[in-house]
Parts: sequence; structure tokens; C-alpha cells
Amino acid sequence: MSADMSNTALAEDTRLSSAQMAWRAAQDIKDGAYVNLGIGFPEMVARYQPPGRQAIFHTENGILNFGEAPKPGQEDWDLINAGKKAVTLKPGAAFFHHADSFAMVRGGHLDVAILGALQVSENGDLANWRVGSKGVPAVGGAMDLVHGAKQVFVITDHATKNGEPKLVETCTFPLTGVACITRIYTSHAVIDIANGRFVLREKLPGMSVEELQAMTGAKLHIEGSVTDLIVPAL
Amino acid sequence: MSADMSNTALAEDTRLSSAQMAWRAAQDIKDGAYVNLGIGFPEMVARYQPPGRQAIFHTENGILNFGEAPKPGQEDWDLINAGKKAVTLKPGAAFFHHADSFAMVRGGHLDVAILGALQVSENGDLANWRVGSKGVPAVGGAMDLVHGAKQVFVITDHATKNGEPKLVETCTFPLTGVACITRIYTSHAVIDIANGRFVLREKLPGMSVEELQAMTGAKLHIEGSVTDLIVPAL
Amino acid sequence: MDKRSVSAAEAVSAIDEGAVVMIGGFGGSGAPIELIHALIDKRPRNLTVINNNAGNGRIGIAAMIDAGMVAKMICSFPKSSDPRAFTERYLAGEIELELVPQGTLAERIRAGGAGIPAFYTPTAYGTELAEGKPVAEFDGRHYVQERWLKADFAIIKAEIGDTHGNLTYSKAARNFNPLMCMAATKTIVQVSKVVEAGGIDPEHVVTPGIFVDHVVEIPSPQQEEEMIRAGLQYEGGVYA
Amino acid sequence: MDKRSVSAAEAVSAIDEGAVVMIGGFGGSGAPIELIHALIDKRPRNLTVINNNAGNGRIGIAAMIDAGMVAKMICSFPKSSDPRAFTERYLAGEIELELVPQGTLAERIRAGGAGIPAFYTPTAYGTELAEGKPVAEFDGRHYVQERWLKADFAIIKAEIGDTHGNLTYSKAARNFNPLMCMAATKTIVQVSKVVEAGGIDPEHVVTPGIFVDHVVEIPSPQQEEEMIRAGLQYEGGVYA
Repeated sequence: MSADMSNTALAEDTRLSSAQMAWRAAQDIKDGAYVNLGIGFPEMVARYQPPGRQAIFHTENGILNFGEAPKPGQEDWDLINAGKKAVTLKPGAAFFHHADSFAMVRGGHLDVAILGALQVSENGDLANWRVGSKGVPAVGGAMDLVHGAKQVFVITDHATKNGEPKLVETCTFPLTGVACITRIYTSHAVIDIANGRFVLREKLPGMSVEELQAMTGAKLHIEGSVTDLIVPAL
Repeated sequence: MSADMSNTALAEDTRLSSAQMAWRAAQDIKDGAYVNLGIGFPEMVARYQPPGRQAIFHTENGILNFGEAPKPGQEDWDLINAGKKAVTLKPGAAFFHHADSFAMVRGGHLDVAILGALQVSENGDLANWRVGSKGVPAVGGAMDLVHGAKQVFVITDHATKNGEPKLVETCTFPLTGVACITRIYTSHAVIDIANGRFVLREKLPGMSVEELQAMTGAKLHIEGSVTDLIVPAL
Repeated sequence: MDKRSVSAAEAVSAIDEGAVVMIGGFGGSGAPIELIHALIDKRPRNLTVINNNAGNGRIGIAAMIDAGMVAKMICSFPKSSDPRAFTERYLAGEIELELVPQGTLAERIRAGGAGIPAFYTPTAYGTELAEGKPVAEFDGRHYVQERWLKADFAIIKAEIGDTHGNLTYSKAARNFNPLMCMAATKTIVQVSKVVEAGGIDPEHVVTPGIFVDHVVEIPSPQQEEEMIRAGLQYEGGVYA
Repeated sequence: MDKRSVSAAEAVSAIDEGAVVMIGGFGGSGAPIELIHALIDKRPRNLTVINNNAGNGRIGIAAMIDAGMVAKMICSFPKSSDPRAFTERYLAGEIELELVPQGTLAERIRAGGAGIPAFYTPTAYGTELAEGKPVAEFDGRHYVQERWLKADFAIIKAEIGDTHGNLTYSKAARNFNPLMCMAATKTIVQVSKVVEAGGIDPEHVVTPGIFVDHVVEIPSPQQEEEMIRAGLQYEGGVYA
């Protein structure tokens, strides 16, 4: 890849797919970790656990240790996840009611929650539930998860389809939570939030820090080395 | 019995036994009522349910629908009541943890709780957990019960062994709860608490209202008729 | 003691206009479809309905909304694969919405059942869903004060019930059902099977009978997800 | 995932001086005698112990007190058939007591586990046990604000445990145990039997494994009530 590509072209052509972002996030989940994956795109993380590691997945509607979707036609609609998709059970599963489920969340018993984002600010605020004040608002369990899990990560495109930054100084969309995000896996980088700053940890090898900064709505800080963000083809 | 006996003699000679007080209280418990009986003397109420009625008894340590004590030697020490005495189960029993147990109590799900008393005041304050500030204090579940059950009754001697009234204008012992008692079954009478007043409902036929008033530390009000308190020999 | 009702219609007969009604379920899982449809047949209006969602398709809660019975929804996620019933009335200003984060909704219902009038949670602090609510700091962190939720009635789906009202559930159909049983003045439960007292192991009871008033046996309950896939629509008495 | 410890001694090995320790049980029912005695053998001092009671006879928590390990008890009922261990030290001013109504104790522990820093309860309003606590009025009734209780460790007795830490209990030995599992940084459980993951029906799990860190199999646990009737006394390593 030539270094003189425009940022826009780079962002379109050289970026991680959703599966690749999920793969990268999955590498940071330890064996035996208790994990909640947000509805939709973060759910892909479960597929990419490294060999030898087995996280225990939690769903808000009252299951620990659920597994893959059943084959079509074999769905049990009393065995669903928070996205209302049919799932299966793994050995060692448990059922519980919603108050116990959110005791797990709010009480700090989950090791990791991984959510999608509309915007993340440099102090760790997350906006991911509502674009504006129109339409029907719906929040689900996101506001509980961001203040519950020991670590709350985001997986997101680095910028919107229109090129607007999603990593910003201050969120303009309604907040899901204040100062709750500690790590962001984007289509282009891995960024920690520490002391109210974005700290760049990994970036795609084909782009410069300056190119990444140009796509980002707040300053990217460097602490120590920035390593290459390398993921398999998926 | 002659009407010229002194009050003291009357109190000693003509009074309900503990079993008889428990019998009288049991007559007011409806079929299917959920009931918590305080440790000790109130536990006797369970024995005297009228034929055809079956209350469901609750114990703080997590059982609904327990029954009599097992035969000696057949105790299961994981099957005990709040007084740590061995009990048995009836069909339709359930086990639950302490938070659910006190959700039943505090959430107003019990129909009746029946407790002992050191003192009850005319506005329904109860003192039953501590005599003074000496010794080791212990409260158990009494403070929860008095603010939880739909109706909280007391069974008590009308006066102390020394003749001091237990039904008083204001409790002098530390309170268990404020304005929580609605009915008192004593050794001599049945008294309701309504609008901050003791209202006499039943009294032993052999004594006058004046004699009962002389044993009582606050004014006994009459609303409508006072009926005879008649119980079987037990 | 026998808490059995002879029919869904009898079980819901006391639910009248203006009632606050908790309805169990998370989407279609644990949704008491037969009790809801019996309530539609009776058609009390001006109800406040508490559920995680706000109906899907043209059955269950969505059909209640279609029938004009619901004045207010208290829920966390009023979206679904087919959210038209709620969306149209909400956007037309014909139905009120109280949006509550899911864990706060669960805890408010539990608090209602447990006699806890208010509690503090970190959830929603600093967001528009906490606007107007008291906040407090404990150990250096900020929390929002939330109030209990209670209802006049809860309509619930369980799996096995005994004549005392003890209940078990099927898998994740448990969800809000055990909490709602606790938080309503009258709790009405449909179960796939009623057994005599003693028919459920006391160790396996999920909802103790003290939280239940009426149990009605609906041997093969309908499943919302399958009904939606089949395109069913309930209009009171009949499926269109 | 395998949460098994090889022995009670290993399971409690991280509990050090000054720790706050929740101990399950209601009297002898659900009391983790073997874990308590393993802790006495290790003998960390200056502990804060949370339990409904404050020991009975000369075993279990009473033996911890006898061994001078307990600086403070948080409990609802520090009396028993033989309360000498606690009573003597309390009256001598050698042990601190925080007396908490039983339901408030249970709810404070649950709140600790559920991330609720404070809640309101009617219990103890107007009594000396509410002195110094904030009060508030909701819907015309007065309530006391109570704070959560958390611990560094919980030592728990259950019946069956699997390698993931899922637990069932025996009858009323459940009591405070499931709540304390939730409220401690590290939860250590003795069970009569350990099974592989999948060995407990997911419908019958009372404590999900997420609340449990270590499980140790004690096949025939001692029962406090029977030990007291037998006049046993534990002095660390041996029964006197």
C-alpha cells in the first residue's frame, strides 16, 4: 500500500471488517472470563475465542454459558439471547431471573462487556442508544452494562460512513454512560482510555499516526510504543 | 368467682394460659392465610387452628409451609425454624434464601405476624427486643416483621409478674417498631388499636371493665359492645 | 388451599379500566399469550402496561395496543421485529412511554415486591434517563435514586404450578416473571400444567406460592415468536 | 474452567489479618464448619465477621472468637443455646458489635452483591437501631436509608457444586449463603459433592457460578447442632 493514499481512500480500502474487529477483541478475553456481548455486531466476538480459551457468556434475559445458535428448525423460543435470537446451552449453564441477571451486571461480576458505539469521548463517555430526539427511543440493558462490568470495551468503525469521527472530544448524541469505556477496538486501531485521554496502542501497519489522527475527533496520545494491528483474513 | 376479689388476686387466679391466648389468636387466622409466628410462645398458635382451616406458616430462615416438630431422633438440622428448632414440611412447601424471605415480610405478603411483647403503647408502638442497655442486644427479624405483615398482632400477659402494666401510654423500653400493632391478645382481654387508642373488644367474663382498666397503663376505650372472652380448657 | 381458576377469562376477570398491569416475558419468551388475549376479549381500557418490550406484530401486547387498551407503557425496549402497533400510536401521541433501563426496570419491580420504596443505582447517571431524579454520592461515585414499581395485577407465564401457587419456569422464559409475581396486588399465572401441592420439589420452586393468587392451566400455550412468523393477528375472540 | 480446591486449608489460604469475612448459615444450618475450622488453623486476626448469629458453643464462629480472631461481629442475633464465647468478650469490651435487623442484614448483603450502594427500608424506623441513619418519606411513610454490605471473602456451605461453581443447597441451609456468594470479592464454598459441568440441571442452580471462586468437596460435613449436643470444642487442629 502506498503511503500517499488519501485518508479517505485508506479508510475505505484498508480497514478491518466487523469479523476482524471482533477477532481482535476476542484475543483480549481470558479463559474463564464472564462476558456480555452487546446485541448485533459485538456478538461475533464469541466466534473468535483463541484455542484453549473458553469464556462464559452472559445474556441479560437470564442465562450463563449459552452457546451457538441451533440449526434452523431446532429453535426453542424459551432459549434466546438478549437479541431474541435462539441459542443453545453449554454444560455448566444456569438460568436466573432478571433481577439476579442485573445483579451480576451492576454488581461488578462480569469481567468484560463489549458494546457497539455511535460515539465515544476521550473521557470514556459512550453514546450508543439514540441518535437524536426523534422516533421511538429504546435503551435495553446498555446503561446497566456500562456501569457494571469490570471492563467495558467498544467495537466500532473508526469513523462513520460519511467520514465523521466516532471518537470525539465530547459526545453530541445522548449519553449511555459517563466515563465508562476503557478500550476501543476500531476498524483501524486499538485505543485505550486513560486519564481522560485516548491512548493509541495499535494501528493498522499501512497507515501513519497522522493519518489515523485525521480520522479521529480528539487527540490521540502515544505512551510507549504503538504496535501493528494485525489480524487474520476472516 | 366473687366480685370482691382484689385485682391482684384476679390477675393471678383468673387468666388465660399461654395456650389459651394462642388458641384465641388462632381463631382470627383465616384458611389459607400466610402467617409468621414469633419465636417462643407465639409458636403455639399453630397448634390451635380451627378444624377446616389451614394457614401457611413462614419462617424467616427460608421455608413456607412447614409443620410440626419431628419425633426426637428424627431431626434434620437443615430443616429448622427461626428459633432453630427442627420442623417438618407439609405438601406445597418451598425453600428460598433470606433476601426472598424478607421480601415476603417487608413487601407486605404475609397476612399476619404474631409476636410477643414487653410493652405495647396505645398508638401501637411495640417494645419486645431489649429491656435496657445492659447485656448483649439481639433483635433477629422482629423489626422487619412489625413493618411488613398486613396485620401485626401481639400475644402477651396483660401485666408483668410484678403487676406492672404491659399496655401503656408510652413504651419505656427500646422500641421494636412505631405504630405497628393493631391487635393484642392478652391473658385477660382482646384489644384493638385504632386511631391511637386501645379499644376493648373482649374481656374475661369474670371481671369488670374497671378491674381490667386497673391492670392497664392507658385508657381502655369502648366502641360498641365488649364481648366475653371465652376459651376452652387446654 | 386451591388457587386454580377454571379459565383464562375467569382469571383476568377482575382487571378493569385504568389498572396498572405487569405482563411477564422478554419478547415472546415467557409471554402469557392466552392471558393477554383473554384480557383483550374483556377489553378494559386506559391500562398502564409494564413489560420489557412494547409488543411485536399483531398479537399479545401489540394486539392490546391495537385494541386501544393501553394508555401508557413502562418498558426498556419498545422495539421488535414488527413494532408497528406501538410505534404508530406513540408517534401519534396516543400512548405515553416511560423508558427505563432494563436492569433498573427489573430492580424497581423487585423493590416493589420487597417493600423497598427507593434505591440507588449507577445506571443512567449523567444521562437523559436520569433527568429530574435525585442523585447522591456514595464512596466517591455518583448514583441515581430510583423508585419501586408496583402493579394492581401481574399476568405471568410459568411452566408447572401447584394448587398453592408454587411455580417453576421453562429455561429463559423465567426473566421478569418471578419479579412481577412479587410486585402486584393480584398475580395471575398461566401454567402448562397444574399439580397438587407436593408435586413440585420444595428445592426447585422458583416462585413460592405466597406471591401467587390465581393459577390457570393452559396445557399447550402459544409461542409469540412462532405466531409472528405465521403472521397471526389477534383481534379479540378470533385470529384474523 | 475448574474452580476446585484440593482442601479446605488451601481454599481459605488467602484470608489474612484484617479481612472482612461473610460466613454463611443460620445457626448451624448452612454453617461451613470445615472451612471455619481450616481458617482457625490458619488463625488470621482482627477479622470482621458477618453472620446472622455470633456463634454457639465452642465450635465454628464461637471457636474463632475463642481463638481471638474476631474484632467485630455484624449480625442480627448474637445469642444461642451457648453464647459464652461472644458474650464474654463483648461484655469485656474486646469485640465490637454492629447489630442489624435480620431482614436488613439480608438486604444489605444482597445490595452489596447487586451493586446497590443504598436503599430505603421501613425496618427499624423510630428505633435505636436507626439512630444516625438518614430517613426519608415516600408516599407518606417513613423509611431508613441503609448501606450495602460487602466482604473480602465469603465462606459458604452448599450441597452440590459443579466445576464452574454452580451450586445447590440443602433445604433451609440455603438462608444467607446465596446472598453472601454475591457480596464478596472472593467466594469460597464447601460442598458435599462436586460434579462436572453439566451435572446440575440449569433450572435447579440456586447460585450461578459467576458468584463463586473456589469449591472444595467435604463429603460428610459436620453439623453444628449435633457437635454442640456432643459437647465438642475446636481449638485449632484438634477437638478438645
